[in-house]
Amino acid sequence: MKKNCVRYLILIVMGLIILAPFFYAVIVSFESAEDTLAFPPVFVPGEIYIKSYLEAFRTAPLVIFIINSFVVSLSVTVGQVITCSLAGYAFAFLEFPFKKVLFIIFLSTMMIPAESIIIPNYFTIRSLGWLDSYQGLAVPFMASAFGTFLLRQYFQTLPREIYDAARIDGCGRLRFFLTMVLPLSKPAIATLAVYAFLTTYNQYMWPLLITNTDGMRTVQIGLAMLQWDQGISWNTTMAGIVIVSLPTVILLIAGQKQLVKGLTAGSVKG
Amino acid sequence: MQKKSLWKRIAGLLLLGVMVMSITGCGDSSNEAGKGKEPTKIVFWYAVGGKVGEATKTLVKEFNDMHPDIKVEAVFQGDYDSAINKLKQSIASKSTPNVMQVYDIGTRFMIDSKAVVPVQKWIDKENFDTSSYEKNILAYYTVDNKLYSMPFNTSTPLLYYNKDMFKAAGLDPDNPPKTFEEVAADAQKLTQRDSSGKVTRPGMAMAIYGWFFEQFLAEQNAQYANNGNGRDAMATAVSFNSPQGEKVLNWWADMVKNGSAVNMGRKTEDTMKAFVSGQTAMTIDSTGVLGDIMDGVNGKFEVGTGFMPHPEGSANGGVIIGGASLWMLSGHSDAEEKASWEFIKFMTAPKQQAFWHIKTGYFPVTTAAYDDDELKKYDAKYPQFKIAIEQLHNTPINRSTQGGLLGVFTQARQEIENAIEHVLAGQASSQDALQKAADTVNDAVARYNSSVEK
Amino acid sequence: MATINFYQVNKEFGDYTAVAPFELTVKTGEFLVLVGPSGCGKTTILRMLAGLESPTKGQIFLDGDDITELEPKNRDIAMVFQNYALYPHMTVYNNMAYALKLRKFNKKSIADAVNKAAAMLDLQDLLARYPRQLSGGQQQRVALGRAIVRQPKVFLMDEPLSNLDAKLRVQTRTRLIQLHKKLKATIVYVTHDQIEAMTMGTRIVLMKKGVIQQVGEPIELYQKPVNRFVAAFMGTPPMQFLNGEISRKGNNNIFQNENCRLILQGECQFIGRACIGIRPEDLELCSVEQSCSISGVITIIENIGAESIVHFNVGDGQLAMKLTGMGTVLREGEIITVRPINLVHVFDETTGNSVARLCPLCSSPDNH
Amino acid sequence: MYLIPSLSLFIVFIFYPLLKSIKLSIFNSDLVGRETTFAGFSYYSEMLNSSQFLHSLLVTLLFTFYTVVPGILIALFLACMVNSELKGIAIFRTIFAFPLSIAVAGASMIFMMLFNPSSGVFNYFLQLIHLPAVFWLSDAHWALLSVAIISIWRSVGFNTIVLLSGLQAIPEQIYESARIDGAVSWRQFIDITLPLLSPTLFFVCIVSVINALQTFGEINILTQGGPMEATNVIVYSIYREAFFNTNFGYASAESVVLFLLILICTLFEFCFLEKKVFYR
Repeated sequence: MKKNCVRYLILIVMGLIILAPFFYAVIVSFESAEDTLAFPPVFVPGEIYIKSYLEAFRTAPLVIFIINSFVVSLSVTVGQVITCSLAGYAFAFLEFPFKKVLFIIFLSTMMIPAESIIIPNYFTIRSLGWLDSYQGLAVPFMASAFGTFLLRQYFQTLPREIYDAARIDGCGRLRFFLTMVLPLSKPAIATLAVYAFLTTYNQYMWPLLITNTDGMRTVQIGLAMLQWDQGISWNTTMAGIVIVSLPTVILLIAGQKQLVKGLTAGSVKG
Repeated sequence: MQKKSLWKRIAGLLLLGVMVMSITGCGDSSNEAGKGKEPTKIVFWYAVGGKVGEATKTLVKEFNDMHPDIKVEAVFQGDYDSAINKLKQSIASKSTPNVMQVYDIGTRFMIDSKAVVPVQKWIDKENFDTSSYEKNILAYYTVDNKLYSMPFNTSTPLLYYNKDMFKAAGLDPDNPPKTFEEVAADAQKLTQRDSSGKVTRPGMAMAIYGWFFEQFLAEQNAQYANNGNGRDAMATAVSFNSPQGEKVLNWWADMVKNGSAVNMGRKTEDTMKAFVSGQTAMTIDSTGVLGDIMDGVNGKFEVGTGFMPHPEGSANGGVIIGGASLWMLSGHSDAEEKASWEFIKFMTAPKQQAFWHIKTGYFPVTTAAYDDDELKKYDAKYPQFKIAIEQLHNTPINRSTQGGLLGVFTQARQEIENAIEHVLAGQASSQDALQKAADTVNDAVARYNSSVEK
Repeated sequence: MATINFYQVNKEFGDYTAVAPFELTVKTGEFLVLVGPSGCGKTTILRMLAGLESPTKGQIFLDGDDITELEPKNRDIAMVFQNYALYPHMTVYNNMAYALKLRKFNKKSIADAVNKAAAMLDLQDLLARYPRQLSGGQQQRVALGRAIVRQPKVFLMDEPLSNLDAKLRVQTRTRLIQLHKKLKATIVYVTHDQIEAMTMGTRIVLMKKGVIQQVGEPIELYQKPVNRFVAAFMGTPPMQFLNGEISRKGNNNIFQNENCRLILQGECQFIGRACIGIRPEDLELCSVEQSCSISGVITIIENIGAESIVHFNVGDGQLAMKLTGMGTVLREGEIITVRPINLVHVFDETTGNSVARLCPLCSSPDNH
Repeated sequence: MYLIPSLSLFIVFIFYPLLKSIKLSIFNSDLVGRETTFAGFSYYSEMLNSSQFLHSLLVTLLFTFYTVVPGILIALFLACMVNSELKGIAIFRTIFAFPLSIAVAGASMIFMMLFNPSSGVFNYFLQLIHLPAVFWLSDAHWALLSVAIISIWRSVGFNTIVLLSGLQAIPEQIYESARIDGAVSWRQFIDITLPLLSPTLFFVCIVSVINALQTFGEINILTQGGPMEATNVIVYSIYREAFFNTNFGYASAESVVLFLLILICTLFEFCFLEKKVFYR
């Protein structure tokens, strides 16, 4: 029992350390400009000051941005689930020439710095006429080496015999994929989905580059707009961060269990 | 058989996906439909967010309301750097905006990009009277006797000081230091130390900002680059590695060394916060943040402003204006160009500039704005701003105060900041650091010039 | 009707030969057991038959049709896997119905087939459950049921009992034998357990390192092993061997080494270094040394109730003897004297091939 | 066939641009990045001879070291802590995963506030324990570490989740058998947990290294490579050369080198570490 107490204590302390920055951001977002500049820092705002939130919403059309971010992130998530599960399936179950080479090529895409290919990509998107559109924001990210890798690892843990059994039962490859692999891999797919969503939601450079109107902008650019105001006080910026982070925080809390399960199941033998 | 039906289902799904995408994707284009007496649509890229962005949007809206035949679509493009990068992409893909806000040091690049229409073209065409515009401000954006872009948001640096602390230190709160030497002496007096001699409150906090260095050069009537600061001909080398440049760095480093000034890094926000929260007595910052500082201080102490200091004995110097101007991009129809010009005129007209000044703290670019009643009220409220105007008007127009033109100014500024950091950290002498920076920048200048000539 | 012919089938993985070229015919209604130690290639044969692997060379015929390149689903076979390979996300019912669904059977006939199979396997109460809610034995039955529902020409079973506990294994063995009788189906069954092979198989294929050693009815393999490997593999406790020399003396054959000398009756062409094999049940105690007796030091006595197995050393060789009845007066460390009865198998020491099956001849008068 | 969607996307949006980068790196370019004249390998030789590039390389490696090692150690510790069936443990798992949900920009701005030299919380705490204030981002000795702190904070969530999943995959019986064999808890950790966790650790290692080598957001927002180039990692240098210094060829050459660097690191990890990884 004493051991548990110690463990709880450590957990609580570590938890607080990890949460502290964001908690503080929440506090500051409710402080008046004066409080945010005070030294020593104010940890309990004298009064709840919500003007920063109004200001944040006024400075950037955050609601539109959030909707955009959701549309884009969801499309990317769905796209990645489709492409990655297909590719992962091929790498895990099928035999074809150059499989190993192709797999290494897939993995190597993880290593290409995004900044170094952003300009050619911009031209590709422009020549497709996809500037300032959801397609332009989403399509380039619909394939992911990480996702493919993750799903392949998971698929490999599915008992090989199931594949054999299904083939004998008369199941084609595609049908096996749809009726067996996908339902059996829900945790891993959920993991990929959460991960894909979070990363897309947090993109900055790309949306900035290819969008031209507020109607297409995503939340991270909203943050950049708010950053201008930090000149004198933190509260508006922090309010913006809190608003923008809210959807992902909720998603994480909802998806965390799946996330652990998905990654865990990936290494436990079915 | 079975396989086929499955395929059909998949194809159906995919089709559905595409449809959903195209529907959502096209959602916004619907309001563009319907031709006929459509207003001329022009695109305006701006690069200021927050409160300044708000004011910009308000002005654009006002313009659209007043000009039913023109529709300006204002698009925020991130900060100045992001915006100019975006412009580079759009030039290469021939999808430039009609009007764009570009920062001061992007001037050379804009000209060299060959993608702009000098506003001079329309000034000449309409015989537009620019006499009411601030001479010093126009001077910056005038290259080869052509006004390339219309100044829009303009600022200069100021010395901000805490009058209460001045009083407490036995200094005259109405007589801020004017020279490097005075600043150093006053900073020393304003610095508080604890019993062990550790500094608890430095007298001065100055961000490592290349712009300040440029100002200090201009204050000494020294040029940043050769060929008349790059204004007589394309600059082929920088000239900031001069005795004047060293003087600036030495003065700065000495103060940091003896503890009377603090190095808080490159961000002016940090020094401003230190000043506002009473952790330093003096700072240098843009006129553009005067409003913010007054709001932040909120009467806790009295804020004083003073001219940018200069070394004793230097003459004929002054401040260089900073900020951004409005550029017209080429490759658009005459109607659009005309509309753009109307928009630019509107944005820099006295009434709008007065509003702009009140909302943002930037200078009105036109002296006519000072007749505005609202502005008068505002300046009465913030007498500190008068100093800024005085400083501007006291500045003689010469090659030094016009500011340097350099295609690689961003890089140069960064190299300077790097050099300052080295000197303040005591890792290099002023001379060596500046020389090294100059060498790097000169290489870049050579490369830039060669890529422009082609 | 389901006859399977393997024609010159072999399988290589890279330069490793999993199955050497072989020919084999599986007759209709046969319960053919492929048996052998792990890595002998038996599973590979099964998988080739199922279509999960394709042979490197050769052809496989089912009822005269070449099915070598056919997709598994088109072969009309069903397979039961070692770990059952149940679909974890489907109920028992759906597991069993799946193959029929894919074959577009109507709902009613699927339900009929599943219920019939479920009844046969006592699975009626479990149809709505998921595999994870079942015990190992139940899962095994579901796997069987899944195969039965299909009414395939051939059942393939890959060590289906090896994940069950001993008791259940015996029960299921019986069940399988009954099923085979009831369904009159052709079954190809892979196991490494010779008891399963002996008890269930109508014919046995014994393999070693990708090569078929012997094909025949269980009793044939037991009584007439073609080589030392087969002899040692079939039967528990296994046959034991002594090395020595075979010579001829009159009509009799003499087997001799430093520790014993046996006179053996019967025809034997072989002379020279040999190895004799005696099954533990073909030895009996004898009180005195006789012309055909063998003596050795008891090392271990395994007492399993109804019988006990006595292991003893003869020089550097080892023999075992089965004694019926409870307990024994023998003690470990004692010297034991035994004599062979019934059969003594003689193998060429170098090739290991069977060269003769001889009867021991005992000269002693107290021979009963 | 199943690879077509992924592969086509990769080709269009990754390989084609990569080739383009390589092409750019051997051409001179104009102000807006269009290739003009052939430059051969001059950019490469210029780069390899430049002390600034070598400095960047060093900074990048240092930064990778600063973030990967503590990041994984902390995550390992946290994962061990939450790998139990204690009541309410799910809450802690969520808490530890929390930083995953904060965007780079958001996290950087929050830390910018915490690091603030005059009113920042960190310096306040230092003052409370009577330590001198630190100029987290403007002192060349601290800046890289400060940025690393944010990176660690941001990556710890993901690493913890992944490691936790690895820990949960280790069968309880193995621990029981180790206990019977007389292994005390830290011995168990060294002898059982680490080897059995090695595939997961390996994965985390690779992903962390790749991420560390590509860190950009924090640096762009907080330090812009300064002070005194102390945080000028290669990715940032690429960005600066390409977007500010209109030196596309040089930037492309740098990104090709970075790509090779990551490739080598990964291959190295694959070849060298994988041998030591215990696979079930």
